[in-house]
Amino acid sequence: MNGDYILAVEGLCKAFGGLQATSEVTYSMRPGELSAIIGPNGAGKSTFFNLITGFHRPDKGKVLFKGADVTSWSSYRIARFGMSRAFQVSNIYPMLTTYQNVRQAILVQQRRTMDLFRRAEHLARKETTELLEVTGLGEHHQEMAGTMSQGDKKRLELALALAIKPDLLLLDEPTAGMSVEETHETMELVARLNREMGVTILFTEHDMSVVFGYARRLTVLHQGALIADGAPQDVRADEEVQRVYLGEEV
Amino acid sequence: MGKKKWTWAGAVFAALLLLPTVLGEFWVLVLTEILIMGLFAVSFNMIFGYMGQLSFGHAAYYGVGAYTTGLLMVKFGLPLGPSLLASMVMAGAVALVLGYFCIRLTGIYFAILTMAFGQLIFYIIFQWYSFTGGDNGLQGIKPPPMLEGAWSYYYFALLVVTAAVAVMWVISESPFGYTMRAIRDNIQRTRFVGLNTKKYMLINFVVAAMFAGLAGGLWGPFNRSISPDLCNWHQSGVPVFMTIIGGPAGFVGPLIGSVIYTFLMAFVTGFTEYWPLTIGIIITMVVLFLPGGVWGLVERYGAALPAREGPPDDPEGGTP
Amino acid sequence: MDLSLLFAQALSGLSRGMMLFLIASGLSLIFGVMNILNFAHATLWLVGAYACYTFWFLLQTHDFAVWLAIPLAALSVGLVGWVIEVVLIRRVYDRELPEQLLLTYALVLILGDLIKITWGVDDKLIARPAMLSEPVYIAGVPIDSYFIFVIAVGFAVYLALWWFLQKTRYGHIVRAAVFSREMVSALGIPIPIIYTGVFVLGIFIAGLAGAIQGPVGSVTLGMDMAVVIQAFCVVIIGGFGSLPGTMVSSIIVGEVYAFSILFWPGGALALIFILTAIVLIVRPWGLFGTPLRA
Amino acid sequence: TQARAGEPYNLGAALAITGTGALYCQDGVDAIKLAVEEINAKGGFLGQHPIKLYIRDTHTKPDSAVRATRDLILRDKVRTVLGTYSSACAVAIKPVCLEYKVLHIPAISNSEGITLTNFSPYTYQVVPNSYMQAKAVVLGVAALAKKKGWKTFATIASDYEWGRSTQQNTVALLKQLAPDLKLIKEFWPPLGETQFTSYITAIMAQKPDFVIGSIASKDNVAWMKQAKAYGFFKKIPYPGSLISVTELILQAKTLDRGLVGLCRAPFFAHMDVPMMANFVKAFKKKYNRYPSDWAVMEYDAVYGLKQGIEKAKSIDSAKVKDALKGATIDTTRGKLYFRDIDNQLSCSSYLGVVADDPQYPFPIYHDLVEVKGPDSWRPEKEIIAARAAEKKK
Amino acid sequence: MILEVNKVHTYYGTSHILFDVNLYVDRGEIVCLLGRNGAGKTTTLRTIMGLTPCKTGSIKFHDREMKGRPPYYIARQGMGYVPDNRLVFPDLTVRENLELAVKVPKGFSGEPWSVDRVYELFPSLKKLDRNLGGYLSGGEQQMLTVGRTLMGNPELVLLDEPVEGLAPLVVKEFASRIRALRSLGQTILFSEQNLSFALAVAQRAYVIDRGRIRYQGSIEELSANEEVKRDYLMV
Ligand SMILES: Nc1ncnc2c1ncn2[C@@H]1O[C@H](COP(=O)(O)OP(=O)(O)OP(=O)(O)O)[C@@H](O)[C@H]1O
Ligand SMILES: Nc1ncnc2c1ncn2[C@@H]1O[C@H](COP(=O)(O)OP(=O)(O)OP(=O)(O)O)[C@@H](O)[C@H]1O
Ligand SMILES: [Mg+2]
Ligand SMILES: [Mg+2]
Repeated sequence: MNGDYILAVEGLCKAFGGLQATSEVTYSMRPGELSAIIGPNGAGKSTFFNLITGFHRPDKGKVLFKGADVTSWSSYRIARFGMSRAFQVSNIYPMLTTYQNVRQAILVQQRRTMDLFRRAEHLARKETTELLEVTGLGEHHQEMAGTMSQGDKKRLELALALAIKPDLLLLDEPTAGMSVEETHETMELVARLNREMGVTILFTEHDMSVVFGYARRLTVLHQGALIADGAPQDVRADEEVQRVYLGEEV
Repeated sequence: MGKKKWTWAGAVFAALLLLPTVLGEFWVLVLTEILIMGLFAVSFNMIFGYMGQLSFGHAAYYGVGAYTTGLLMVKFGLPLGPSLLASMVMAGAVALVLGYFCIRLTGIYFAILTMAFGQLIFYIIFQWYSFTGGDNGLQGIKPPPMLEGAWSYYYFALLVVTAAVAVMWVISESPFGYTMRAIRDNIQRTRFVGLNTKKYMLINFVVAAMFAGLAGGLWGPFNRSISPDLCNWHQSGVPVFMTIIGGPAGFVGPLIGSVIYTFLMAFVTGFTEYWPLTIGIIITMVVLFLPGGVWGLVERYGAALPAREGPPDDPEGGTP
Repeated sequence: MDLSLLFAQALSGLSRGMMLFLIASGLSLIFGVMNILNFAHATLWLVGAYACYTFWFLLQTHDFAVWLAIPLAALSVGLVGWVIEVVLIRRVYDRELPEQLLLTYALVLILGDLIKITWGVDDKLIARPAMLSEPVYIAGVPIDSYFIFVIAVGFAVYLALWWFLQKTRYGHIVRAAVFSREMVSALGIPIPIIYTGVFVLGIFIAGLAGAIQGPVGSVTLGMDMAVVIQAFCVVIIGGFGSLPGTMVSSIIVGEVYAFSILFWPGGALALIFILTAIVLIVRPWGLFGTPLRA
Repeated sequence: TQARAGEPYNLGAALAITGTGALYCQDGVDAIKLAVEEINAKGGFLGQHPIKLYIRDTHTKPDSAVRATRDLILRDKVRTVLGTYSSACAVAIKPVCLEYKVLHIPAISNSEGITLTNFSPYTYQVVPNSYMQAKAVVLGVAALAKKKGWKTFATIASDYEWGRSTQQNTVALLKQLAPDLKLIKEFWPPLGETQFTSYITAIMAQKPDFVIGSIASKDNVAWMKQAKAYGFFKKIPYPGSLISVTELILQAKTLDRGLVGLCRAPFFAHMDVPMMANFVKAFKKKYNRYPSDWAVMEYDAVYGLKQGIEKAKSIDSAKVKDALKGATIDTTRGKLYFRDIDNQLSCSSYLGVVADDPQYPFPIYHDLVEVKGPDSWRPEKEIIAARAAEKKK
Repeated sequence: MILEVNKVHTYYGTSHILFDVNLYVDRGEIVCLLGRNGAGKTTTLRTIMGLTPCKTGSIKFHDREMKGRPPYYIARQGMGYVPDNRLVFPDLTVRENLELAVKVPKGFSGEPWSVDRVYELFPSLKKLDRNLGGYLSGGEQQMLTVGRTLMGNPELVLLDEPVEGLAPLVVKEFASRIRALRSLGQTILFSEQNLSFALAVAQRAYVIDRGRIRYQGSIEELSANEEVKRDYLMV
């Protein structure tokens, strides 16, 4: 496939029992995009993420990432190759402090986890503190991550995804559970990452203000299949999308 | 921060150095036992406390270590030192093979698979009369003359155990150690930040088994004989018990547990024939009223504790 | 090898399997529902055997002594189970697996000594009912008639439990509770009662199995240790919490044991562990379990 | 160091108070207590060293046994350790006693390994060892086989040290004495087996002319009871399995009469020896039951020690061990002596037919055959060879 | 008054989370508990349900004291709870999840909820009838938990951020369903960060911040009170 694409997905299919969760999805992204995938609950958005990150194995189809065929790679290899994700339901280290959470991910990125004899405490201080500040978790660094409120957990989730310096970042409902202001802050950060560091970003959201406020391209999934793809205004105007997802304006 | 901790460690070590000079031979032997079992328990806690999996077959590696040293010394006349090294290697090798399967599982399944493998090792040792002596065990494992006395073997064990525990402590504080905690906490997340978790778990499993093997190796010359019971599931329960009594969360928990358990066994069995009842009640009390073990208690009330690790006070300076 | 030999081995394997099933089914039930691996299960089984001895001893002048002693023993063990649940087990529901393991292991020690204090160290022998003391012949092959009785009880327990778990809402509650006690409780279901019920039922079955074991050989201290690990293996092979799984794996283990005696006499027990390991590696959730549980 | 008069003699016993061996050991403990009482009534050893008894639990595990022994030696300062139920424990204790120069008298466990190899001059064995017992069985069985024209046999033995060594010795000795008997299959139920059905059907299918069993204790009870329910003993003779007095008493009702059994020290064989008669009377008076083999042997152990001390005129264990070397002692089983080469007491093994007896509320052995120690123990040159082989390694 | 919470203080271990919380709900009311992240909404609802018992204060349901009662007892009095973290039973099917919760509290009148009625409320669940709960999408799980609680025919439903993660269309549907429930006389107390949804369905609102109730009043007053909105809701 064309080397212009950072991610190229071809004819991806996945069925769970009788349920076709993903059917014949073909999708590609160029480096530097900031795009969103939307669709009703159960449309298959998370499944799509699961398929490209190696969490599920597709029944059919191919996933190319940075030119390599990663379809059958295990998830850790894909992550290491530069694709990172934040989960819909926050997926953090609940029994470690927020600081240790982030440091762990950074140590992985620095390939220092095989080090048996140096004190972790002395490593990656600067990077960790920086990332905590950037994601607005600075004041929580000492807290046990599991006892933070939902919104803070989501932010930590994002920090973990960022820590490994991905080329492609997949965010599954990154602002769910956040207040309006926090949502805004978080999305600003995401936009900045995209703008300043050139990270390619793909996210899902049900909050339309977020979707239309930040995504520069919009793709709609419905019952596992792509039904629309294009600039936000065009997609918003699409009748089918109106019918299955948006309803009239909320 | 770490200052207090070092003071404490120093004090304990000094006590361990001096204590035997005032104790009778029996208690020196008990102390030696505490050291060896403590090493065994700490190695167990590398899997349990830091990787979050309950190994119920840890005695297998202890037993393999004990038999390696025993057989090498008795049948091949190898000196103690190289035999101990061989114990670590042998236990590690066995763990590499068995661990390959075990680390694919978690929770109760991990516990039972490790137990099943442990029982297999037990049966092999138990049945292989021509080589291991079967359930008669192996006798005549004598330390070199220099270490034959209770006191000298104690100091030898102290040296070996301290070194081994120190190494494990360093590992537990290293990025690798924290990776283990991360795996315990959320294995999926760890995979998604790009770690081959199986590889790490296997390495940890093998390292833990090696130290268990070392503990086993120390046991034979201490006890003068070994038997297959050393790797039976009852024996696998011992480090579990020690760790939970002592507290799995802290590094020293299993050591405290070893002190308590060994002392209890030496003491309670001396004064009542109903020691199972007594020990059973004590365990029950600990589980019910002392969650987190003794170390948990210390953490809650004690001042001896290092503060939970946070970011450095000066993020810029300090680190090389 | 001649056919009647194989048949005789198969029958003896079946009887062995049924004995295992009776022990393992309660274990599996309690684990499946409460997520508690009860180390003391076999010890309570042993209590059942001793209780059976006591009742039999009191009634021994009557022909029906054993017949009455068995249910009485099972009930009294159920009662013991109730006390244990209320006093101990209930306090550790939301603890971690190892702590629960350790508590039930402590129970093994405590009960073991209590048995010794109550019944002493000597073996107890229960005379079998006259009608079950002679062998019967099936297709010319002898089988201990007592084991026909054991096999019958095994199947009866299986059917009763199956009905209970499948045909009552209970079964679902119990499966939901494994995932989140809190949520089940918030739906208005009284968890403590359910748990007590399940535990007592499981222990009752253990007591029944023990009582039935009583007349088989002698009742002695330490008998429990020989079976507890085998029972674990059975439960694992079948899949935790799966009743049909437990049944099938009991029979498999019984038969494997019976036939390995012919071909690899020293390795019968080792084979069971090998089997367990293979199942765990290939299908960790057991032959009949569901992967979500794993 | 010469002991002062009036200094107590600390006597230790490492036995299985809990677990599998508790049944046999209970009797042993009771007999030891009785002997101690009797001796103390006369002022103790040498009339001036009252005995203080310390009892520790081995948990039937070698490791615990070692700890118990060290505990006895180091804290309780015992001069003699009476022992153990399990042979593995005896073997583990032996070097510890040697190291601290303490006498060791294993009076229940009887693996030959205790005295055969790794010899310790401090260990004295008062039980007919596994070789002697096997020899006794073989002598009996060979005679029977000849009489009845038996050709084939199978063995069933518990899969642990004692069962294995007994089975091996039996098979080897049978081969010497009756070379045309053919072993068709061996069965090895694990220790603690509760259900023997599969073994029973498998043996019956082999149709051997007779079966030799080496199963002990509760496993033996379970095995015999189940085999009986299969009609096993009616079809297949089962000569010479271990049926001690404990089993005779416990299974009084169910035991098949006519079975040929083996035991180690049945009191009823020696009621003509005054010491035995007195012992049985005293035991019965104190505990209201008859003494088992285990009680008899532990009792003899204490009295053997007493005579050693008297001969040495000292309670110093190093001296007592020298005094006991080759010594002849009075026991409940008559005058017996320790063989020089391995400190094995020249005690007998007993074979007989289980039968009711009006004198006792349980069956005893009739047609009792006493196979004397010197007729059954391993020839000295074999022992020398075994020890030489051991050295070579 | 169906629910009356008085001077409640709640702790997690040693950390004090709720301070002197007072609130009430009248029969047939839809009340909203607003507050930003970590304000204590979840804790308040859990305290009412008895899942995180309060240390001091009183919680009266139908004038009966619920403090110190176990959750199942409170549920049986007619209270239902939908947690924010879903807790769908993973190895039961959708239908089994629903059927499990069937319960008719004492003194309940009217048409009880059934599986079919829940499917009417959330049509997308219908086709998942026999799927295992563990495999549902995030939004589907959310719908299932709400349905499951309704199956117990509670008089008072506690909803913790019920529309989080639901598609806009579904949110709208859901809002209209809640209004429909209100017309049936259902009493609801729900927590929310999203003001627009609250405005669409609630009649009355409390605003909580750092474990203290900072404001209460009708929803119209709230929407007009820029100061409260700015200080506590950051809108
Ligand atoms: N492992 C699985 N096994 C079976 N079914 C599954 C599995 N994972 C997802 N599904 C089903 O696949 C469909 C798509 O789920 P997915 O999680 O991708 O939806 P989504 O678009 O992310 O929805 P939401 O916006 O609600 O999160 C759903 O109907 C879900 O029930
Ligand atoms: N188990 C716990 N242990 C300790 N503190 C906790 C625990 N759970 C929550 N907290 C703390 O209690 C406070 C209130 O949390 P709560 O979950 O009630 O907030 P919330 O308003 O529901 O927030 P969100 O909108 O993010 O769900 C937070 O500061 C949180 O960190
Ligand atoms: Mg999703
Ligand atoms: Mg909340």
